[in-house]
Amino acid sequence: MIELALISGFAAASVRVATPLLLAAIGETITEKSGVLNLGIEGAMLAGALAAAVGAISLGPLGGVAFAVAAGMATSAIFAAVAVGARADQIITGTAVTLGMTGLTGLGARLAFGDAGAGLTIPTLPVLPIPGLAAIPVIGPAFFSQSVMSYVAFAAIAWATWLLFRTRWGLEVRAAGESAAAARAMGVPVTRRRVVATVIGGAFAGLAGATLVLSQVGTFTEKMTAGRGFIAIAIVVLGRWHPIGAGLAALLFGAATALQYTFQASGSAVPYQLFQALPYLLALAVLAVAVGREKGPAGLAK
Amino acid sequence: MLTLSHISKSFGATLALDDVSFDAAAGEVHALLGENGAGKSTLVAIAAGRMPADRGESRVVSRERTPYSPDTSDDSRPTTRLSLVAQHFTSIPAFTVAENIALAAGWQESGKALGVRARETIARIGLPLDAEAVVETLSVQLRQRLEIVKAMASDPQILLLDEPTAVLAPREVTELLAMVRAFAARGGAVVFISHKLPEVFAVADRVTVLRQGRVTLTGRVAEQTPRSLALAMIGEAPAQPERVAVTPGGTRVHADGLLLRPERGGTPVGPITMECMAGEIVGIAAIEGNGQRELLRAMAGLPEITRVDGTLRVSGAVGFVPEDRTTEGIIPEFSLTENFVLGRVRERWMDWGLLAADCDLALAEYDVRGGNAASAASALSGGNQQKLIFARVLSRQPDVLVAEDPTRGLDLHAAAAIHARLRSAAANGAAVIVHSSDLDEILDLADRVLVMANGKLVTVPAGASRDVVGDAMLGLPTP
Amino acid sequence: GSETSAPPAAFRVALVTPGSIADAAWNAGAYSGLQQVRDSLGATVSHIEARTPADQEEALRSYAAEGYTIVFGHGYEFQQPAERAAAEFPKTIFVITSGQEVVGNVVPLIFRIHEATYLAGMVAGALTKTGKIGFVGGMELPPIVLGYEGWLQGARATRPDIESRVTYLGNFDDAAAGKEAALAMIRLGVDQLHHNADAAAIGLFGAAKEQANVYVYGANADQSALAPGHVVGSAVLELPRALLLIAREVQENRFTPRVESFGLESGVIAFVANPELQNRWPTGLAERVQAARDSIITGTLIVAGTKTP
Amino acid sequence: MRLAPPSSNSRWRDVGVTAGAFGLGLLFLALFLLVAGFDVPLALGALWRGAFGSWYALTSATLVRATPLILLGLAFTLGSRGGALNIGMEGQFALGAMAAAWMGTHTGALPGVVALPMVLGAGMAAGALWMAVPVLLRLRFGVTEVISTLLLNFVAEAAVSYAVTGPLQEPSGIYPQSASLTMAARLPKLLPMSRLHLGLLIAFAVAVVMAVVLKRSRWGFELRAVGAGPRVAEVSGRIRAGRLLAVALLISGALAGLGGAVEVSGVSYALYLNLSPGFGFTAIAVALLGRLRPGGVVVAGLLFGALEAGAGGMQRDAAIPAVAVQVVQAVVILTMVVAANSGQRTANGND
Ligand SMILES: Nc1ncnc2c1ncn2[C@@H]1O[C@H](COP(=O)(O)OP(=O)(O)OP(=O)(O)O)[C@@H](O)[C@H]1O
Ligand SMILES: Nc1ncnc2c1ncn2[C@@H]1O[C@H](COP(=O)(O)OP(=O)(O)OP(=O)(O)O)[C@@H](O)[C@H]1O
Ligand SMILES: [Mg+2]
Ligand SMILES: [Mg+2]
Repeated sequence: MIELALISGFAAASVRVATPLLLAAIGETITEKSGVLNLGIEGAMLAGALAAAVGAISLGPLGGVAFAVAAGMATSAIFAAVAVGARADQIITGTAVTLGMTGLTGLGARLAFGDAGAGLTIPTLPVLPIPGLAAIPVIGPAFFSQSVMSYVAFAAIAWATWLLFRTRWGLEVRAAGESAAAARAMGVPVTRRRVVATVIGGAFAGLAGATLVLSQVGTFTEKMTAGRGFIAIAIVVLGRWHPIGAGLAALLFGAATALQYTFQASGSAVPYQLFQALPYLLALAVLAVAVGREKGPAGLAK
Repeated sequence: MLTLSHISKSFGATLALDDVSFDAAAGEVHALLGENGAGKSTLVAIAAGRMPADRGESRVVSRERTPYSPDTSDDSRPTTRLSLVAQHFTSIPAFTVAENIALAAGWQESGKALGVRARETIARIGLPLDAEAVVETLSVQLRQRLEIVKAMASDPQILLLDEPTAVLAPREVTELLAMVRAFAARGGAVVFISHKLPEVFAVADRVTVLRQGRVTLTGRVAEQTPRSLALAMIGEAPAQPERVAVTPGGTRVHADGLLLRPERGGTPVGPITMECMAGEIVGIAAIEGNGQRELLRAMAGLPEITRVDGTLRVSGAVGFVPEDRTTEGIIPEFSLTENFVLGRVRERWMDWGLLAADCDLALAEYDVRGGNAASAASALSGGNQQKLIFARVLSRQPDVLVAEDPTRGLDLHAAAAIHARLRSAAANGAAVIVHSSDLDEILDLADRVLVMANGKLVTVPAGASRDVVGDAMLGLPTP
Repeated sequence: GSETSAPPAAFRVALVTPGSIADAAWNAGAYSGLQQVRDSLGATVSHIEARTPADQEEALRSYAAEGYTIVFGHGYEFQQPAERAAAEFPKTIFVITSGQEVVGNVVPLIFRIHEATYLAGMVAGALTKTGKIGFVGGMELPPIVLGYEGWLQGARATRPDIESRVTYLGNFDDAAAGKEAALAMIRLGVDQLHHNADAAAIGLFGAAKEQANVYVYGANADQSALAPGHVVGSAVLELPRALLLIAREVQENRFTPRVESFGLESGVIAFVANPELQNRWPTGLAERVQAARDSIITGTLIVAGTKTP
Repeated sequence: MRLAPPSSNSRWRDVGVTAGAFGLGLLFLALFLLVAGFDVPLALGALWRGAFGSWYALTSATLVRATPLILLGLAFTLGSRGGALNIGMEGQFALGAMAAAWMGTHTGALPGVVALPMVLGAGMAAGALWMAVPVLLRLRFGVTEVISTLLLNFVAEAAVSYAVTGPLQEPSGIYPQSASLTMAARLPKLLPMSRLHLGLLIAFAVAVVMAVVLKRSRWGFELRAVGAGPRVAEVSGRIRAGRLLAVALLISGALAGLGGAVEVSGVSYALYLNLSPGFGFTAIAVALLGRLRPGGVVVAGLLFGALEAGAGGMQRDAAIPAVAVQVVQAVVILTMVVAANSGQRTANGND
């Protein structure tokens, strides 16, 4: 029984850790499908996190979510203006946007909450067990007893798959990502599609930031995304540029991370740094074995 | 239906079109001829609204006489539909045929519904294609066919075809020309661009010739001769150098029971048994995807081709001219010198001054025009890029020269220059193996013709007729 | 002997922190100390954040070159850069918090935080139902390890068979990671949690808030408000007081280079119990803690880490 | 993903574009500070003083910071010219630093002429070895180096953390850092009263060598060909692109490792947890703004060194918080990249 409780707890932790990564990775999948590599999603996540905290304090948790989406979109719009509009190098632009947002959110947090930080007084999103399903052993706690943001993330997998592969808009976005010239020749407004895909990616990054604040930590702290945006980019590759793949890769990463906390806390002779490196080593192994020569959109970052 | 009046267009210093007027009427096929760079593609791009003209007016008039300006907004979308098959493919290689058609035709369907509509449309147009096939797995012919299907899918009334036959086999050309005639017969207007005069005579009602951006001739095809068109295009017909009879020397290439693993997997190519002597031009006639690529690349020693079985002996230095100059032959942003020395330098350090001087000499010798040793290769026209590749390969005096489709997309002049180079290479003692998608070129050029079909060499009797060779290429039994 | 020159016309004090001053703990405390130095002593102050050894040494040198009277290097890692810089700038006093030794004008401030965490550990050992306690550290830095060792020794003092778990996050920013680390411990039966992970530790408090019967012990500041009903007490480090003390001595020209070590006796280090939860303490615990505190202050009980410098 | 390699004959225009972009960046910076409510003249003055205001600022702040940026920028440049993106310089830097710290504490009584090459060599070897993993993954499994090198950064961070609390920890076993390098294993100072060390000249030397190799050697030419047209290089140039690129990437890793070794041997004298403030990422911007030319990388590296030194000055003398400084740097980089890009495009005359 104790074993089962441990496994259930571990499974729930895996999904919880995976949720922000998954949201960001789905957004980035849409962005990359349009041919844009946005390293600025780390910054968009941070902006979303701060906006979620500010919004939740004044308007409640749902207000926080709305603020976060808007902040993520605004951050990505800056990126899109520079990297897509002015066609500046995407890698530098993304790095700079993340750097700038790290600073801006730091400044903003001090303005909003003072030097002491926000505390844990922000209204948060509760865990919403789904009646019936939540009672299933292991699966229930993992997938049906999570915060609403996890359900949003699951739904986003289906929605993004539909959007990319079942709509005209998705077809045009994917064409823009494969070959801007060919897409243009076939009448696709490439720049517009890329900008919108990037801004949608930003909205998801904002949601990811909101998840950290509103359904995990309950407050904003500087740099609290701690590199999750970059992990999300790796997850997009691991997921072979498909929302379902991103879902699996995010779960893998979430499980590896949850595992590392469990291992560390279990106390062993193995240096804990090995556990810290575990998710990344696992990702490399999966890349080698399962992804390999899979290439992304042919026009990515061009 | 389509009227272009007094169009001028320049790119920087180049005047691509100079006061050109052109029209195509319903029910008519109007051929557009001209040398490389004459302005044909520019003209149809302007007609299709892909590019603005500097001066002049482009009008598409339907039978209801609705005025059309290419860049009008959606609400004044013309009731007359116009489709362009551009010279360079505009399909997305990673997409399926159906997705490409949907993209070009503006369809909203996806999934099963898309597959159904695509299959119906393909059937209606009458150019068979597998709707679910991913484009990058298709042969060049099928990709060209897809371009045409894409254009036809939106049920156009005006069809602009920019060199649609450049990569097709004779039988496919015939099919396409028949489709074009049928389209015109249904009341459509066609603009047809080609470098191949017989096609023009076979399909067109009227012909317009451009030369350096100006119209030098417009008239009924029936009133023209190949010579009159050539004169209008280039001022004079290119001189065909005399065939010098060469006595073949020793064996340079020897293949026996050769089995090769294809680049994309599948059943091995072969077994192939053949040889080629010094001083001889062996022509390989084949349709794209029948194993000639593997054979030629194996002879050229490219590492991606692996031998499964049999022997292949190639003696001496090999020169190789790849079929696609833009992806395998030339680095556009590199200078002519840098492109010229690719694969030539053996010294550890480069003396660029000396190399540039070598390059300049070779540019003169091989008549490469449009730039000097320091200019970027992207500044050269396709024909001149091809000449540069020949300069690189031949100035090393290879013992064996392997050339894949060396005149694809080139005009008469440029093609004649390349032919002369191939002949003189043979005359200088090289064993020359050349493949072409243009059967006439092979028949004209080669001392010996070998046909490849389904990965095997098919022997055709010496002096076989064009039709016999063409059928062999399609894998049909030879008499 | 005192080599310090007469107080210069402008009394200027600088602080170099190894991380953001919005970390609600280590760096925030020092920054607040700097502000108090400005407000109480009328000093001209300046602050810079320097994360790498290269930047840290340069920051120390730049302040010294500009003639600052005191430069606080906030962390053990400033000791060696300060020693290198001090040789060239003898007029500036380099104060290294958690430093090691006096070298010329480089003086360390040593915080015996483990004396406070010992007391926290005692309470945890007495309160745990499961016999399992946990500690989450940002990185494996000396003051953090020392704090952990005090905590463990204290817990052993009240419950010898205690089972203890440690997790290092690898950073001080990732509050979500702090929460997951805490939850993983809770799943393994831990019901008393302590930390030294600055902002990342906020996640611990969040985790405790969601679980009945899980209690947290704050670090560096009185963190009782972070999870009402779940914070038993805090091992407090009054950095402002320490900074102010040194700065005042220098201003009043009575500073002598020495190893200044702050323990429970100084008031800079303290264990502050949360009165709201004190009703849960078993009878006699408060007295035992008080007695241990007294013994530590009088020196009859010495709390030392395995790696105490 | 391939970066556009520079076209030839545009060096002076590039310099102009970069300089203009930098100026424009400063203009935007002033605007931002104004909007954020800071004292603009004071801040800009502090920026200038922090970077160039004194001999000390120039040599000890600007040039010391520029050194690793130049070395890592060159590392990125080499890979990029061959068409491979080394996003893992942060990790190679860390491994180089680790190896240098190990070697530099084990050279015993060896004199500097022997010890220094051993220290720097160890750093290069470690950087190359760390890069060997992505190279193998790419050659053997086709894994793109962009992601593998990125992931390895996190692993390297854990490795350093292990080293400084385990095998490389200083003898007392208390501090998470290595022992200090022997005096002989430290890079000599170039000037008295300054932290400027021989590493800057090493970086310059690497730039010169790289410029010559790229331009004049067959290997450099082949590498550029692989970067500009991998298929052309293989088919028409008979170049074994995979092998050539593997070598280039290993050298790139070695240079990033050298950056780490130089930082340990010239500045920190020991291995620490936070040795790099993100040099590996800033250097990408340095390399790209230097238009992937060794000379350009040197200039861009110096500009970025000055920007970071000046940022310190703004915190110190104008009380601009570190978070605002990050915004400032982002604004400058974004302006530069937009300006450099549009400058490049107008010069090329298309769109
Ligand atoms: N995007 C472009 N930018 C600048 N110049 C261009 C561009 N595209 C084409 N050109 C110019 O077009 C000329 C050649 O174009 P193209 O490759 O179509 O040759 P062509 O006219 O078809 O002749 P050829 O038969 O020899 O292929 C070159 O001189 C080149 O400078
Ligand atoms: N995008 C461009 N930029 C600059 N010059 C161009 C561009 N496109 C075409 N040109 C120039 O315009 C002229 C006409 O080119 P165009 O492509 O229309 O020739 P074409 O008749 O179609 O040749 P081909 O038979 O080779 O297809 C060429 O000389 C070419 O140099
Ligand atoms: Mg054309
Ligand atoms: Mg052409």
